[in-house]
Amino acid sequence: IEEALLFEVGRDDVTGVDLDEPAEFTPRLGKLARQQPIDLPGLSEPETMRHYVRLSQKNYSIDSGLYPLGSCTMKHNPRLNEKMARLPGIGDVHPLQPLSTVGGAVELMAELGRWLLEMTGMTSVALSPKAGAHGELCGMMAIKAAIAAKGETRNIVLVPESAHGTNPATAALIGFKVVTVPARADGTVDPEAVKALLSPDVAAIMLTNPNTCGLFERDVVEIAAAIHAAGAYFYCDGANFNAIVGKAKVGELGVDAMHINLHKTFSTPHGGGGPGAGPVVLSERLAAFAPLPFIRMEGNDPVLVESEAALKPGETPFGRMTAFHGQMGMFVRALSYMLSHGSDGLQQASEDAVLNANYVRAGLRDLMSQPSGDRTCMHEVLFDDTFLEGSGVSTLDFAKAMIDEGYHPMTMYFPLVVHGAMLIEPTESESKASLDLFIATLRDLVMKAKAGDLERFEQAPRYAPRRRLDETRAARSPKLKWEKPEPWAEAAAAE
Amino acid sequence: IEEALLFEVGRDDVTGVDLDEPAEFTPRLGKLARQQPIDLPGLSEPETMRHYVRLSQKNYSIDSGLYPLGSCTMKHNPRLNEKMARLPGIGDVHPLQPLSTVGGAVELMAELGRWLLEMTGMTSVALSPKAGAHGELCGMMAIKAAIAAKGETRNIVLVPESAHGTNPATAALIGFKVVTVPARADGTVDPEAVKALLSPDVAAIMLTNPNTCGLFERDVVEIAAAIHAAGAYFYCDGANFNAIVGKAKVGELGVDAMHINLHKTFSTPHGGGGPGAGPVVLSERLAAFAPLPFIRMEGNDPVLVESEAALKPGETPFGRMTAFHGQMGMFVRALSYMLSHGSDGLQQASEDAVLNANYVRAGLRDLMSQPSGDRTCMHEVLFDDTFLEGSGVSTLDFAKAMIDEGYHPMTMYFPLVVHGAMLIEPTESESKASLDLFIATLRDLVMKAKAGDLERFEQAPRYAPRRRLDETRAARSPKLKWEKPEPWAEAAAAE
Amino acid sequence: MRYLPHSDADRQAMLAAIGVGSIDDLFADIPKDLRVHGLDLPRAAGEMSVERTLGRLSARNVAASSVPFFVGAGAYKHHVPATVDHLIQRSEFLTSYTPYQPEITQGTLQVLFEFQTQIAHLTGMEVANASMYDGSTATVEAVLMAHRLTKRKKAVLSGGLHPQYRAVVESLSPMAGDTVEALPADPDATEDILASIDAETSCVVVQSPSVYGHLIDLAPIAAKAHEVGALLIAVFTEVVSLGLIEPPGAQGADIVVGEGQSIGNALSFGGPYVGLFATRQKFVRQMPGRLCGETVDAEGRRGFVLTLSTREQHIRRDKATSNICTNSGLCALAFTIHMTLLGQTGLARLARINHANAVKLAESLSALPGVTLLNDSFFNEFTIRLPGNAADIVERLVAKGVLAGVPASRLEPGKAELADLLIVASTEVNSDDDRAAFVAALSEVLA
Amino acid sequence: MRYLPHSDADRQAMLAAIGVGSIDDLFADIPKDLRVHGLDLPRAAGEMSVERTLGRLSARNVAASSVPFFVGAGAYKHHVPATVDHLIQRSEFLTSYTPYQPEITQGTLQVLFEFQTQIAHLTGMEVANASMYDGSTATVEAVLMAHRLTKRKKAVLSGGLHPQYRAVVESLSPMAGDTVEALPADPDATEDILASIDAETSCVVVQSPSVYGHLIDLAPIAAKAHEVGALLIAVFTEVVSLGLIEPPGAQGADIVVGEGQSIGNALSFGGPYVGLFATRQKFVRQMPGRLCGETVDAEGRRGFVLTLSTREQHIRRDKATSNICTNSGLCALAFTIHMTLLGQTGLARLARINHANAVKLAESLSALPGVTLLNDSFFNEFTIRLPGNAADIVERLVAKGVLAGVPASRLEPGKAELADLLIVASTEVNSDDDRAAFVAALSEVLA
Repeated sequence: IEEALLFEVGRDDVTGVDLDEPAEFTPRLGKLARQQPIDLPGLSEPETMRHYVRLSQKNYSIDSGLYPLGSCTMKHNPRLNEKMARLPGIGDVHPLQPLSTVGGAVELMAELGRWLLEMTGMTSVALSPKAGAHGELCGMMAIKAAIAAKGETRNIVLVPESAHGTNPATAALIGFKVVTVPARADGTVDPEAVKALLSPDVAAIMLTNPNTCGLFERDVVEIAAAIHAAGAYFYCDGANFNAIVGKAKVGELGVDAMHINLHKTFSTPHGGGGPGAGPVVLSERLAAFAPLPFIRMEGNDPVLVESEAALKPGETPFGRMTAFHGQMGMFVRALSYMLSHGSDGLQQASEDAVLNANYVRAGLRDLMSQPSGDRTCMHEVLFDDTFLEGSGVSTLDFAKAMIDEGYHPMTMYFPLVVHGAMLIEPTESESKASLDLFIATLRDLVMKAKAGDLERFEQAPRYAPRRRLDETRAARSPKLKWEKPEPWAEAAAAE
Repeated sequence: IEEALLFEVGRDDVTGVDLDEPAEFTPRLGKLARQQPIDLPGLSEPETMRHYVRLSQKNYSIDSGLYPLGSCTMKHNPRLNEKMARLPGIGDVHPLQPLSTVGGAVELMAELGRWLLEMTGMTSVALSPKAGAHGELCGMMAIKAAIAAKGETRNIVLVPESAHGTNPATAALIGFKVVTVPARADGTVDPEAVKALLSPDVAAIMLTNPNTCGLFERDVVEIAAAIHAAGAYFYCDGANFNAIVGKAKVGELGVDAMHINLHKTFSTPHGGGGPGAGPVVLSERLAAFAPLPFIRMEGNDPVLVESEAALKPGETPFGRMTAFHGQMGMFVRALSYMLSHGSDGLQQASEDAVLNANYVRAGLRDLMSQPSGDRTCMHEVLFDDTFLEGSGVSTLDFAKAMIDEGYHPMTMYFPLVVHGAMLIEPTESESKASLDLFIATLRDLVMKAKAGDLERFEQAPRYAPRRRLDETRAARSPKLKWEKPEPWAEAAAAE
Repeated sequence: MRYLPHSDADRQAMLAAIGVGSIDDLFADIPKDLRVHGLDLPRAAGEMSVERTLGRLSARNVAASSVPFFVGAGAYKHHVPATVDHLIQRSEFLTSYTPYQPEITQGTLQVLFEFQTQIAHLTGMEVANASMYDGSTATVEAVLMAHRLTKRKKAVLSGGLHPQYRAVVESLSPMAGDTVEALPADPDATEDILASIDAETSCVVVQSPSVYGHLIDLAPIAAKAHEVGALLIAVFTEVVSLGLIEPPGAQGADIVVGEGQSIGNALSFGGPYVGLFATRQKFVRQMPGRLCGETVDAEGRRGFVLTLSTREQHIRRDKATSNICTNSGLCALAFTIHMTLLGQTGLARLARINHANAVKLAESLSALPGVTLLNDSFFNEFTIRLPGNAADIVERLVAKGVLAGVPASRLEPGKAELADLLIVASTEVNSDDDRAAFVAALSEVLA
Repeated sequence: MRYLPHSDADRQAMLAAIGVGSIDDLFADIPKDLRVHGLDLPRAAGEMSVERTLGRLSARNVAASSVPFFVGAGAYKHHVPATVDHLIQRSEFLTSYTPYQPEITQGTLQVLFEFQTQIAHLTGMEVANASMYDGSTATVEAVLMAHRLTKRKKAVLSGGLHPQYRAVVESLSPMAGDTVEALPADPDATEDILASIDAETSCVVVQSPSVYGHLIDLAPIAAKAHEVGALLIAVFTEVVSLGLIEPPGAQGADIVVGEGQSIGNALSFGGPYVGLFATRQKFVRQMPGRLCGETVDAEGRRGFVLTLSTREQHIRRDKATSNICTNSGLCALAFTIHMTLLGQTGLARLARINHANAVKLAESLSALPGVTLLNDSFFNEFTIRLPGNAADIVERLVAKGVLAGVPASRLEPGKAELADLLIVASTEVNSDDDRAAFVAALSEVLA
């Protein structure tokens, strides 16, 4: 069933909000009163409801099926957290209310910080970054500020081949030069390769651990030591933190800064692409550079420090990442998730996530190919397209065929170090029954691919709201908003 | 995508609710402590969420499409009403809390009653009936009590052919003998036919107005007068009250009792089959017999009268319909709906409902057949199957074919007085664009039927979660609960 | 008006298509002198305004969650997981119609099938229906069903039956031509109901736990009833009790009815709730209410339909087993989801917590001077005798911020022998602090 | 643990299938001495317990709806229809992933396309992206974009720009090697920004309404900027203002950024909000953030995809236009739904109500002795000079149950000349009673 654009069905004089016109008054708009028409049609409430319900029905979601998205961690989103975010004293509080009226909000931020620091073994936390990439930026800005504070001019950041794209983008954004660290055959980083690149110009390394191949970097301590010995900093991409919560503390691995994707590790909902939240934990070496605002503990009392005027000696924030205090709505969801799990549940969640990934690996290892051989993985398992060789089926085809089986595709062609990569992260939310069905489905697909049932793959998806979309056309002549059809087009359409 | 029964995927030792075991204590269960296993498997929260989300996706709903259900009135359900029903002082209040702690709840009931009485022009209201049929029962019990109070023994209830099945069922339930009033050609009731059946044994007539053919009973006043002259009472089935709110008051038409389906007229959600709420308004002749509990106004103060001990002279309730005070959760939704509409909006809603039905009639009158000719209808339009004659397509086939076009079928084979009846009520919630699409779809189907495209109809639905289901099999050997498969069946299934 | 989609231009175009000049032409059948022009009611209001009006009413009530809360007697304050309330608000459940078109309502139907299975297992019965309005109306329907099955007309009601349930039976059953023998209120659980069962008796209606909280051994009553050809109708108002006490089915009940509000549903000042109704397979065709059954579709796939509708009013009209049309579908859904989350492990634990909390509270309260516990056995509710009028004491406890329970006189007004009795419930929502607050407040009031 | 599906039996079976003896074997890659055994944090808690903990924190804050509320300065208390919050909680929106697989995410994608169209129309610009984190980060991204477009490195910031927005630009932009010239705070709207625009200038950043509420005529600034080859970046923090004032696009802005929280989104103590970002067609390939575009599928049906991703980090890595990965999808959805409900008719009316309420309040407040209104023009927010320290007075008004506004010193601490300024906002949620309470309370405090 097709659903028109709201601009095609809305009418200029319809509104789904009843408001009384204000009594007569003298406007104070000067000469800037609007002259242009707004040109936004409205829908009544029932039309609005149906329009967006029907649109929603064209979406896949975690509540309706498994998302085997390596590195993206689509886990269960408890509705308790939604309820908590809507408590009047949480959702209905203004960031600039007098501080005397928001004691609970500040305490909540302090409590979230306490949990994050205990889980990571770090010294301080910057809560305000709005998303993972924003957290990366925050961490790298802290590093840049720390280097400047020492009077140094280091300008090189080492980034492994397997890194997320945000890592080099972030480094480049604030003027660092990105140098790539080659990967070992299994996708992990060789400390010798790092050491070979170290120089007095190296500011930092940005490393993901567990890495994007689903492996824990066994040599992380050695790498950290080498980085520190060279006077540089160790930035850890925390996208995969969810595999090791309660199992290892990054502070003890030598990390200086790491962002934490609250939507990955602590299950704030993805919402079709955000909002996220990316608090950054900092080691003692960087703690003083945490941006405004931050929470200072004075005895047991948390104090929200909003401005430079309120700083104490030794507090040298590099500035501010955003207006206000960060994603409170996400903080409360994450804290609700943490409180629910507790120390025991958080550890169990990490264990179940790793268990599930390995169970998928065990269920598919005889049919699919693993780039680094059949070894234990962390919370995600990586396959390459060797097993499709000669079948005429590409990784993309294979993934799209999953849609017809009722599954969202896994992460494809990432990490870049692996040919035709397929990265699967089931998360701890999936039951054994769910994984058994998933494995059976993938086994069936693999056999169909090997048997040369090309149509099933090249034509996929066939049972989705849309077949494959023409992305080239979209990019070549971008149509980024609805345009009223020209009269002739209307006429043609009417025929 | 298939969804297993929870009993097939649940496990005995899994629970989705975290509770701490109580500390040691001495039970006080005597010898009645449970010996039997409960035998109910559990699911974790993510499994539960997905199970019910996926089940929901097999349902049609008003939020996803039009329900042309004559006499059943599926209109927009505002989410404001859901929010109001969950206010802590509404949803989280116990029916037996001290009355000093529920002043707002009692005021809410009084306010709802005030609106209902003003809209109907009646004298008193019994709020407690739990659904429309329960309201009918309440009204008829009031009539029976009134007759008994007069020392009479009238035992006949007149019911027109076109009536809802609940009418005769209700009358029979409390010992009345049902006598059918034949319909005129257009489905309306002939006052002469009523008069011919009147006798000292007649207790009441049960009449639906507007009737189930979508027509306003033009002679209602004459019928009422004849009934009253015979010493009997006029029960009006209020299922179609939504057509005349703000246009006519049933009290002025001579009605003595009428239930109001809050879920039809005032949009409390159907919820897949309930809960409903069926307050009954009563004329002065029946007012004193309203059951407990009821609201007595003492000046401006509403008082909840719960028991016979609290009665004042002249209050002669016939008893009690239910424990507690009725469907407060529905009262608040209905009142929220009424307040939102106001007197002007309620009248406009009736007008738009009637406008929409006539618009559908106008759009289909040349292709489909109306049993009483092409005349103005109220809020629903009735077709018969004459137009399908010779096509080999039945009303049922036609309705099932609508499913494949993305629509819920209309009401079929009701009222019984019309052959192959199709009763369409679009409600005021549908936009012109929605109706245009609906009309176009039906026109297309009619033409396909007339063209003899039998497969499209006999095989319908083809694009639903299920094809037609074997209802005979279900009724012949009822399987009303899940049974664990026998070992041999399990073995067979495993093969 | 935000709920009405038409612009004025739309309306004009539609009138033109219909071929009438004005909207009034469509209402021509209503006699002119009876047409209403304007109601004496306020005009349309926006969301903010409605929220203020209803928010003001809400604020005049004391919410159960806001105070130490011990009110029960047929409705219970329990904690409902957020998942439940979220799921029942999904459009596809909330705004769906009765599943008469099974092809596009398999969601609702499968839920009902799961619900029926859960109720059958919980009660220890063979079949359950797809829900009733509530426990009290389910009870009177059970009585009428027993009359149909036994072709007798006398119901015997225990004095432990909730007085408002009794009133419902006493209101309807006699109008249907039947006799009701209701035993006197039985706060001490000492009645001899066996003596009232005779060859005229169609059914015996016994509540356990009784309205005063006593657990009643149903087996001897069932035995006596069966001996004379009568049926035992077992009633419960607290479904959580079934997690810890022997189910009525195992004690010989023929029909089991009860209130399901405790699982999944809000207090909501008395409704909507969800009536539970279970019986033996052989009685199924005399059962009231909707039933969902398993079958197959044209392709042989498992599917569900409403079935045995030849019992129902829309087919049988005046020969139907009941006039019931709607059920409590959405409340049943809430029940099913909450029960699925609990599972037997969670339900048993929940029941143990309830029982433990009630035991602790009963011990503390009955230790107060002048306070006597009437119950030997109970689940999460019990009755105490206070040294004074219970209603007055409850009111004084309100002033201290404690909602202490239901005075027996609220349910049985005008009976002096019950005036000093208080029915007290304690569930998992009561903390140690709540109980301490209650004991302290009562102690002060009685001082 | 309710969120973890496995029973212990499941875990054992899975370990056996994997072929390892224990879960620890799967963590063998973590060096033994670095493995953690237990965190110093509380153990798992049930829903009731979590609700109590967070409910206690919530209760320590004053909710905006619970008092007369006039706090703005970048975030605004508006009424959000219940439909909006319901819809964004639908599983298919809330728990859906970024729409990288367009075949099964057309819902999200069409919403983004509608959102982009709405923002373009509202701002009077040609194209808009699919949202940014918030208004402040959108502003710094606009500055960086201007630098890329002009190949210049100096940004000029108006003294009317929200000080925290300014701080965000001042933090990031210099690290990227650029220069920021920020004019002094401009509470009277008297600054001569034209004088600061020169041939080095990459962009001028002007907020209207300014943080002090003044409406700024952008046309002359645009003219001067364009004359020297610089770009005008127009900023707003109150999107509702666009219902009543001339859009920046019509005044010559090259990039328009702003905060969209007011429509559809809660205050939530500062986040998550939704950044709006619009520009001219010719600049689109230097735009940051996600873009949704229309295309067709293999059967020729209209469909939507994320497009121009060659700008983005996951393709371009260190050559990307921005490091942004997520956007504010769900907040954008809320915005789109609320705006759809409003339509231009509703938005214009909402804006008029806001303006009318602010005008009435400004008139009443400035009539108090010693209180001066600084604004000639304003929308729903203005600045008053008080006869005393504004922060102190606000605190005394808190004691009287009124949240009166934002002292300028909260945003610009340590500047004596701003110490007695108060920024006051009034929206549709303020009733006549609210305003009267504010005026009365202030009058008492000043007496």
